[in-house]
Amino acid sequence: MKNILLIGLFVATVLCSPFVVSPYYATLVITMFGYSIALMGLNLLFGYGGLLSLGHAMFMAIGAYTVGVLGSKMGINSFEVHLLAAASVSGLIAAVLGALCARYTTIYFSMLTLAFGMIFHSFLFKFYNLTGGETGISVARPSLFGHAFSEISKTRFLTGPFYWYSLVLFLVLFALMALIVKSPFGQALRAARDNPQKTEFLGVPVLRVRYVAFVVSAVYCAIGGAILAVSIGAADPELAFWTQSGNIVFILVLGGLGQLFGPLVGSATFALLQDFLMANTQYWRFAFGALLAIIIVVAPRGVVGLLARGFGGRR
Amino acid sequence: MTIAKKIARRDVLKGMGGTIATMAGAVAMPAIAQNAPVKIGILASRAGTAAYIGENGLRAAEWTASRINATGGIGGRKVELVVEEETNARETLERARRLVLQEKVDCIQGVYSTGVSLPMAPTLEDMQALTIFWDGTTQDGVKETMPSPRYVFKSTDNECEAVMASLLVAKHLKGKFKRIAAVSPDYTYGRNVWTAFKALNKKFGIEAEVVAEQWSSFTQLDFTSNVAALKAAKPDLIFCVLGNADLPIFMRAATSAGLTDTARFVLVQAGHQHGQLKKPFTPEGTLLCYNTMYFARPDPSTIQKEFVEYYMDRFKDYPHWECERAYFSMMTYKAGVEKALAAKGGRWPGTDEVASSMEGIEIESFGGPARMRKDHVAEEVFYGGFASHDNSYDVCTLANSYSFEASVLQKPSGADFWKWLETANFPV
Amino acid sequence: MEMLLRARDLTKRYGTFVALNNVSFDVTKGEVVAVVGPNGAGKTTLVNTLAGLHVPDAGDVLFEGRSVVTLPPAARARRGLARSFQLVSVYPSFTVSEMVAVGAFSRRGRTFNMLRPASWFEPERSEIASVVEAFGLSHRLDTLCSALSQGEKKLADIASAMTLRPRLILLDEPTSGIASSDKHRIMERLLAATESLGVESLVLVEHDMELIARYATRVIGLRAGEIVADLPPSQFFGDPDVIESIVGKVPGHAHG
Amino acid sequence: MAFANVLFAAIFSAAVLFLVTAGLQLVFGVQRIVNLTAGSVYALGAYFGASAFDWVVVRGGSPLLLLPVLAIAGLLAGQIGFVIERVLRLVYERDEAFQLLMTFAFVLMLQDFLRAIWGAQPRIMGDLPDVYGALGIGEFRFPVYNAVVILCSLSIGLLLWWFVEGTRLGHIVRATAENKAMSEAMGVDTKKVTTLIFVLGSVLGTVGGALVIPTTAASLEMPSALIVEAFAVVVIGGLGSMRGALFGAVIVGGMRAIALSYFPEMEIMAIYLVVVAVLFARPYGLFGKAVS
Repeated sequence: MKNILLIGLFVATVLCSPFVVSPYYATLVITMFGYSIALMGLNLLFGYGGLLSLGHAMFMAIGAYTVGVLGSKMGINSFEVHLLAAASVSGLIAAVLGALCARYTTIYFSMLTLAFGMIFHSFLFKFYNLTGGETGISVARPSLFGHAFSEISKTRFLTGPFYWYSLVLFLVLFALMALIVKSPFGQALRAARDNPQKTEFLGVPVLRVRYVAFVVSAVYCAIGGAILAVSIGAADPELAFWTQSGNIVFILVLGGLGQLFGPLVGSATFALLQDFLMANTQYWRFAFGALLAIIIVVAPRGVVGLLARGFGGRR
Repeated sequence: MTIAKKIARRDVLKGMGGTIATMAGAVAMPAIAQNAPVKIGILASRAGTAAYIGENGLRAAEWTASRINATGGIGGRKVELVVEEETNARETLERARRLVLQEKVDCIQGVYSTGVSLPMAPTLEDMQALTIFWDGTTQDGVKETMPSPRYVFKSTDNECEAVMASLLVAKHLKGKFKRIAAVSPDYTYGRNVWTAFKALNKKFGIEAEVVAEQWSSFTQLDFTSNVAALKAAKPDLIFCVLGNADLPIFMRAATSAGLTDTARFVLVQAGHQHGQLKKPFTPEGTLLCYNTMYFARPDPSTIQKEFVEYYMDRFKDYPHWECERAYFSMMTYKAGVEKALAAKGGRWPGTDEVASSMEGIEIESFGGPARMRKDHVAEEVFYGGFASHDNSYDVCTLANSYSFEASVLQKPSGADFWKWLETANFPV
Repeated sequence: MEMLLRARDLTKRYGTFVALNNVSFDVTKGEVVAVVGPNGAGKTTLVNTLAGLHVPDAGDVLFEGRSVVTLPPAARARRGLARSFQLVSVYPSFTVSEMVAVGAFSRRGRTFNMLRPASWFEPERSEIASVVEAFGLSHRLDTLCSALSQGEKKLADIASAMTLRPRLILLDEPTSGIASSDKHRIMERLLAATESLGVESLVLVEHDMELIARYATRVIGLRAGEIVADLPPSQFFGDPDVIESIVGKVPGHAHG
Repeated sequence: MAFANVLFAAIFSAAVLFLVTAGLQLVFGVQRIVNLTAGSVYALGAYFGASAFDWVVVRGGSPLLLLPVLAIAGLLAGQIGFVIERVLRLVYERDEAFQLLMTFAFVLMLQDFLRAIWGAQPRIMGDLPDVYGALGIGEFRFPVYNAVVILCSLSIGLLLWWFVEGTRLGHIVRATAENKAMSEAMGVDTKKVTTLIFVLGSVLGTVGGALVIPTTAASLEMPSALIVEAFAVVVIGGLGSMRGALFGAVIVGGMRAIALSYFPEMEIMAIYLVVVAVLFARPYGLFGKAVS
């Protein structure tokens, strides 16, 4: 029962936010959608699959750069094409890297994904006539279902049509992830996390299950990255640096690892918290570091866990 | 607690209040009362490679604001700074949106890295936010990336330092070198600047063979291998575009290995690290480009003299040229507002009016006369010269400081950089 | 009698240590084969090799007439050759029905079905119910595995392999860690359940001689990786030389 | 003769890389924790060493005291290992990912900590490029201090090898690494051992940073940049093995020197390509043990 209440409450607040909240906070909601979608992918891999990747910011960067390259370099500006391209390019690269990484677990998996992330980061610098090098690439405003909305300003575009587009995209992907997590595949993935050997002997090809989770998480991250790129209007190599991968893991743990609402609550909490902290102290990174340490020790199930406990959920 | 922080904190609280007001959506913005402060949003980086540069810009902006307020403010209204941090493109754009939509600032000034300024410009233009970038704009390397902006004003062109370096080399070192080498971080600016240097050498009839090219990663901390490879190539002139902590590291390694005895160094971004180029590893005769402010200029303008004394006394450090950019931005805005104010007989001008009155405006900056071109590109005076050790500091200063008007070093608006290099007649 | 599992000249070495040395034996339908021997005799290595965890250095494993020695454990499990573990292994965060469901889905090749909640699959739900019922755990269907008693965990662990509809199951000390008074009860429950769920034969690694004598149809003695005896329990226990060859000197141990 | 310069430079950068990774390897070898703060701790050692030396010189100490002052400064700064381990201990029982994440939390905290105390400007020990002078024959010339760093790095390596292989405490440490439960059963206070090892790992980092600061500059990007280089060395050499750290450092140091001299264009990518190549050949690195 509590879950449905939580969902209803969230959807309501988000739906009416562009009317109530000042335009600035409305744009923050777009960033929240971008991160939530990306984090749903990461949550599948790390939360449900138990594999901590320190390179997944790479796939968000792939999403952002695909939109940038298609938009600015090839003149294609339909956002549907961008999303499709971002998802397939990211899926393709994940299909290759996944084959290498899925064999490893725990520490080696994290280190390997970090190494691949950094290879991609130096690739973005190196081939600058494609990627624009250190200045990155600009991301023009795409057309939604063929409609360019050029008559309205970018801020109104973001808080208007693009906002609804991102909300619907988020809800669709959220429903899809809710299914995946509850599906036989989701159970097999969780089983592989808890006891890989036993799961293998129950007829589940553990490596292949992890491989599929890796590819699905990369596709989600790319879509999240694409939405962020449109909101920012740019994609730069910093998106793929390893500390960014560390940050998105932090946001997920903040929200609630292995919880369906973890990504969403994490992104919202992070967006508001960062805004507040950045306005009040120049040492906001220290505050985030301390918060991450506290959350890991005190609330391993993150803010969602705290909320559940708050509403008398199981301890 | 610097002024900025106090200002930032008080504003945030009011900002919070502002949100609630807009949330209620009831209260229309009151007519701008004559005594309400002029709010200027500052975007300055505080961490990573640009932290030192952002810090300098912020200190200069604070000093300029307090100086303006001491002389009656802008059109009688006090100047108030709202400081936000420039980090990466996403976060900085969010901070800029917050300044415009929440804090309702009258003008945004700041930003150093091209990775942040170029993506932000279209959005700021779209939000009709009057913005003056300190740095990192105009061309992305060579091609125009912000054609005919209305509200965004750009800094001087990145390539001016490199063109100045080439002119100084052609003028003073022609015939003294035959084997050139390049050391630069692997990014578009570095590659363009190296190509421009070779092109200008050809233009001035300097025959020089390229013996080595090295493209380092941005955060490289160990240059012993680079120096060893360079020594093997035996260059007699090294064109160095390093600009972060890697520059002093490279110079130290070069001096220890004796490379500085056999080759002359041209430091295109010396201005970035001039406080780090200590005498023991920056030999006399090294070509240093200081960008738009050389703190030890022999006969400085009164304004620069006053600022440098304030800065060195207060922070015990040598001011970076970003201070001049911050001062220039603040004064250009002040001049623009006052010109529009006079034109409207004392009524406060709107953003459009201030923007158009700023086009073509001239002010006296640290480095001398400076102006904002009609196409929103700034023009200031650049300084460079050959290092000398006879001064009372522990860093180098210039034996004789040469200055160049930006108009000489900068391509006219709309021109193609490479064609301009060939056709322009430079004062050599 | 149709031959279900055949081990032929299985050899497994770890460096110089020979864990299995040319081990060959058949298991036909209906048999309950007990594998006995001192620690280090190679019992667990044998089970792991049959189940596919180790690839033997030589020899072959045939199941239902076809060689499976190259198949990974998951593939052998899906073909009906299941196993349980010496140490109880359950999924703490799963309920009993969720754990038992994993095998059910993998057998039907539904592991990679992502778009329908597991609880909507009707055929699997009834199958899980029947398996759990056979193991007497129906009242624990929706309890978290971590909340089960040690005995219940043991049964749930073996039950989770049952949804694979195995024809043969390799049990590695199924009653270890269980109080001796409960051993028989658990053993009976186990044999009744496997019987009712279509398991045709069992291979049992066990130390408890009483259990072997009572339930096994055949006893294989392993010593230093080699088979030293392959007799029905009555003959096996009747012959002191055989016992001595497996466990070494037996001080005055008379055994009826 | 020029080749001698390239060779010396390769050895020097290998020595520096070994100092960066030694602490990381030790902590992983014993506790199976990847300590992301290895870079931040190294930078702390560098900053602290520079300030300590300035403090000594201001009080009239002769610059020749450079090496001892830096070594002591490194030892002092390394005590931060106690603070980190004290918090890390709270998650020892948890899944490995959370221990890794906890060290990431400290990376964030240390980033602002360094900036708060030492400010944003890169810190360089300016006026003594050759306090111990330079040596060389003809073309081949090198600063003595660089040679000192190479010797220090080697001696630290030997000291570590002797400590782990030769001493009684070393046996206990290896036993704890091999099987924590069994060591506890034999009366080993594994809590103390893990604390000791973690602090020793941090001290290795800070001493390394302090020793190398005269040849480089301490800057705020040092922590995140060093982690990338350390991971390349560790992935090549094999996680957890000291020999792996040594060989990994030599390979990466050598690769960079060769790449710079003969095909500079590929310098940045060269190291990563070696990392991927090694992973194909030996998944757990040259000397890594396959993890069960």
